Amino acid sequence: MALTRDQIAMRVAQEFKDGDYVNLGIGIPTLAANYVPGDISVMLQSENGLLGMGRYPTEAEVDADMINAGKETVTATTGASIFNSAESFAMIRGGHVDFTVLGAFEVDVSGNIASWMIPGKLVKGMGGAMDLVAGAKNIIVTMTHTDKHGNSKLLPACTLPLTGVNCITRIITDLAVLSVEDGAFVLQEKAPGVSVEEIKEKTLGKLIVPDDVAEMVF
Amino acid sequence: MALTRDQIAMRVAQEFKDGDYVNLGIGIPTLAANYVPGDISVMLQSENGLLGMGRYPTEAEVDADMINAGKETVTATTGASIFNSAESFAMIRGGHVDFTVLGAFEVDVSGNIASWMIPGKLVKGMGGAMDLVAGAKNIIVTMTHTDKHGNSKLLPACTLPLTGVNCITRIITDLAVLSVEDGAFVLQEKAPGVSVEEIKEKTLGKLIVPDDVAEMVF
Amino acid sequence: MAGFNKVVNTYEEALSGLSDSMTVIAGGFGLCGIPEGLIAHIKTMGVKDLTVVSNNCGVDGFGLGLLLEDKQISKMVSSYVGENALFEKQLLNGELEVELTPQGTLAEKMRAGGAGIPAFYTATGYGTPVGEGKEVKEFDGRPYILEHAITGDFAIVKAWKADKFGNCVFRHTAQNFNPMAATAGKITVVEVEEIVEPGTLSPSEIHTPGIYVNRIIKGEFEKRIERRVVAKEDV
Amino acid sequence: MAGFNKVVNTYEEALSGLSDSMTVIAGGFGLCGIPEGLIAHIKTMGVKDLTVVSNNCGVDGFGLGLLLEDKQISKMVSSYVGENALFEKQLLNGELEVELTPQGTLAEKMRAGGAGIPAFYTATGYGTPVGEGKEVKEFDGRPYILEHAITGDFAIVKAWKADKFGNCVFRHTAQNFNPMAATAGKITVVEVEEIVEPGTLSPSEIHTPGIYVNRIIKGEFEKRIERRVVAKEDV
Repeated sequence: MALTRDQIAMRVAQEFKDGDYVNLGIGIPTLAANYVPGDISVMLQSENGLLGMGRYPTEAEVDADMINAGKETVTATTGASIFNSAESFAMIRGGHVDFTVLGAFEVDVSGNIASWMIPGKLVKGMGGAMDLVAGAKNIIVTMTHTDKHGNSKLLPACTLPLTGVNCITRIITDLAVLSVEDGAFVLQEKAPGVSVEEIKEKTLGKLIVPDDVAEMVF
Repeated sequence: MALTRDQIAMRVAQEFKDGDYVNLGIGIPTLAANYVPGDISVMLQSENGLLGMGRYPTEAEVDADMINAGKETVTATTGASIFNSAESFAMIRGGHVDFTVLGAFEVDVSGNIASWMIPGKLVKGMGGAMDLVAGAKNIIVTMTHTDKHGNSKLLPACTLPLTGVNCITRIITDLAVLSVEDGAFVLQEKAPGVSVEEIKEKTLGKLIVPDDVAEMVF
Repeated sequence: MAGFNKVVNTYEEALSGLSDSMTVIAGGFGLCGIPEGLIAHIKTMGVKDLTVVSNNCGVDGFGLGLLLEDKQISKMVSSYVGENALFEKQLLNGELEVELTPQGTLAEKMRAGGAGIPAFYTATGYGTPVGEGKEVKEFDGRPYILEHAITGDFAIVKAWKADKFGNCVFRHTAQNFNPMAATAGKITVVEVEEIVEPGTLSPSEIHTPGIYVNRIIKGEFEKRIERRVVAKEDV
Repeated sequence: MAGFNKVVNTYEEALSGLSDSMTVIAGGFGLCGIPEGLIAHIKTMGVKDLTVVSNNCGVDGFGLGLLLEDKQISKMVSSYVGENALFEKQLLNGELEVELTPQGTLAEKMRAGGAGIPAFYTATGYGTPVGEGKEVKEFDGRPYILEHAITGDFAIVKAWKADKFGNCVFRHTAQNFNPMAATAGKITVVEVEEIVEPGTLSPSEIHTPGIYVNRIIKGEFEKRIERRVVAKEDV
């Protein structure tokens, strides 16, 4: 069975280590914050200038001056710091953020990612995504393995305009965990009940399947 | 009569306008702070990270964490701000400081300045001088017109390694105020009792002497 | 210290000198930390053909979105402009040009503009449409693109408190692009919630030193919230 | 938040991993805001052939001057090194190399190193010995030189207060190069006057966010004054 959005987020959260600084994109990545294991802590970086992003506020706590990169009202955790946008991206570009988790339209075997622009559709902008993929030490792409028409989103080469090149090393989809190594996707784990055959079928880029592929454990 | 150090500083202080941000180098430039006219105020920038440098501290006020760019103990004025070295030089390099006043070994008719290095002598370093001459909107060089051997310090071309190029527009010496324009020194004012002939004699670079040269007024 | 008192009393004074075809750099992220009154006054002034540099372009009817209503903006330099139907329309009509710039590059371009750094290298955008036509150089085997600084004829900034000398502090995440914008304007105008006496703000806690600020005006702020999200459960 | 507690109890732990031929970036301006205990421990460790990046090199017998006594430094990157007889001697002997770097360029190189900017253009030093051999490019008709970022294997920093997560504040002009140094070390060690609980420091007043800091140690500081100047008259 393909994973739900929450299950993907749950699997993402397993990647984090105690003490990691993490930037979570909008959508599934944001959900990962709900599944951080109880015995570790991570600190969330929001690229509008907040390190130590907390939960949503209560009605009483709502403050127009306290928002996240998705422009939602938020709170700050104990020990948070707040700074300007140049400092925020110095942190990101300089490789100080341990993990960036973001969605994508496509990724390819060279570690390229396309996530911000579909020609012919109105372009809203890349926001901080290009800085994040150029800067973070580890990037995890979360997405469904195929688009709504059933087309693979794991390609030999991205067809859409890129967000970044040679930067994606790990992908977590509704079907599998894959790494990107030496011009191929390498299957690391499969979702419970999903066959290697289905993953092969839905992966258009070169796929390496080790002899023994573990099933995800939740 | 050639001006004393304090008189040079007094003449420098006449250049300031109310509301100017000023960086004063070590030596005569620092003295200028004592002669700012009573009806105007200037704010002193110290490049180690202090805007609003005040007087020296009393014994009770001395604080090792409060120094100026000359590493002297100092105080901050009301309304001062304190920041890091990158911010301090962003301010300087970005042209936000209205005036820089500094000494020099030599200046030339192209507006070049040599102030930090004498080959064969031990080189201590340029500190912030190269940033200051590259960044300030107006630079005033203060120096004696000649060195201790009587050699002119206002040259057709500097002979010592440069601190900056094409940056000096105004020079105040013990004999005269001069501007640098289109490849020549232009005599603007002479010190009281100093003859145009003496200034001509002691200026090796091309000197333009207008018909009417005012005497400095203190 | 009369020469350092930068307080003005009217928006007319605050924006005096702003005219057609100028470049305006604006602080703010979404609707958070935007100079509401200054933007509204630019609408009143009716200046046209502006290039506006700001991470976003407000929403329909609020913030920089107001300046779209009378087509005062001819070009936006932004990282994300997705919150605005009028923006879309003018963009599709060709009435509005947009230069999409990665958020971190945009922040750094403003900082560089204020700091006298004409250009810098970044890996951000290399190999993407953002990198097209830009100089590429390798450092330690990795390719980077050359990005140029941005400066503006005016910078409009929103601060929490400023003293009369222009020393500013920002509140929470309303800081965002404001400190960089403040450094990058030929004339920098700051609209604040509160004007205080010099000496009130601790020197080491000042976010924007007064040297960057030319004019200060006390504003009234609606502080509209773009996405009000409230905790679902008890916390 | 165990994973974010960066406090160590000994200088051995604080500098664990520092070895011969490494590059160390040090905060401080003159003797103001220098990590006294960390420097003293580097002397005790006896590591050699260090490249030290710091605006100055201390004085004879104090600060970075201590590391000259056993010839532990092979190269200094500084803007001004004039306070030190031993330095002079080793320089003239050829035992020590010095790369003189304009103060603002030095600060910006450290910032760039921490911010993932491999190089930037500046007018500072163009046409002088500093510009020799460097790439020149014109922007708006003015020539600029390309300067490269600096990063270090270690950064040693002196802060006033830090919370256990590494959020730091600096006191008065002891801030100087410390925040930039903190961003530019692969391992950044901060020696502080006081360690406080997270939440004690106001989030918007933090000078160095904890993300840059790997280890924190509580130090004892002599805070030697280089030029004690006292007001002559009554003030």
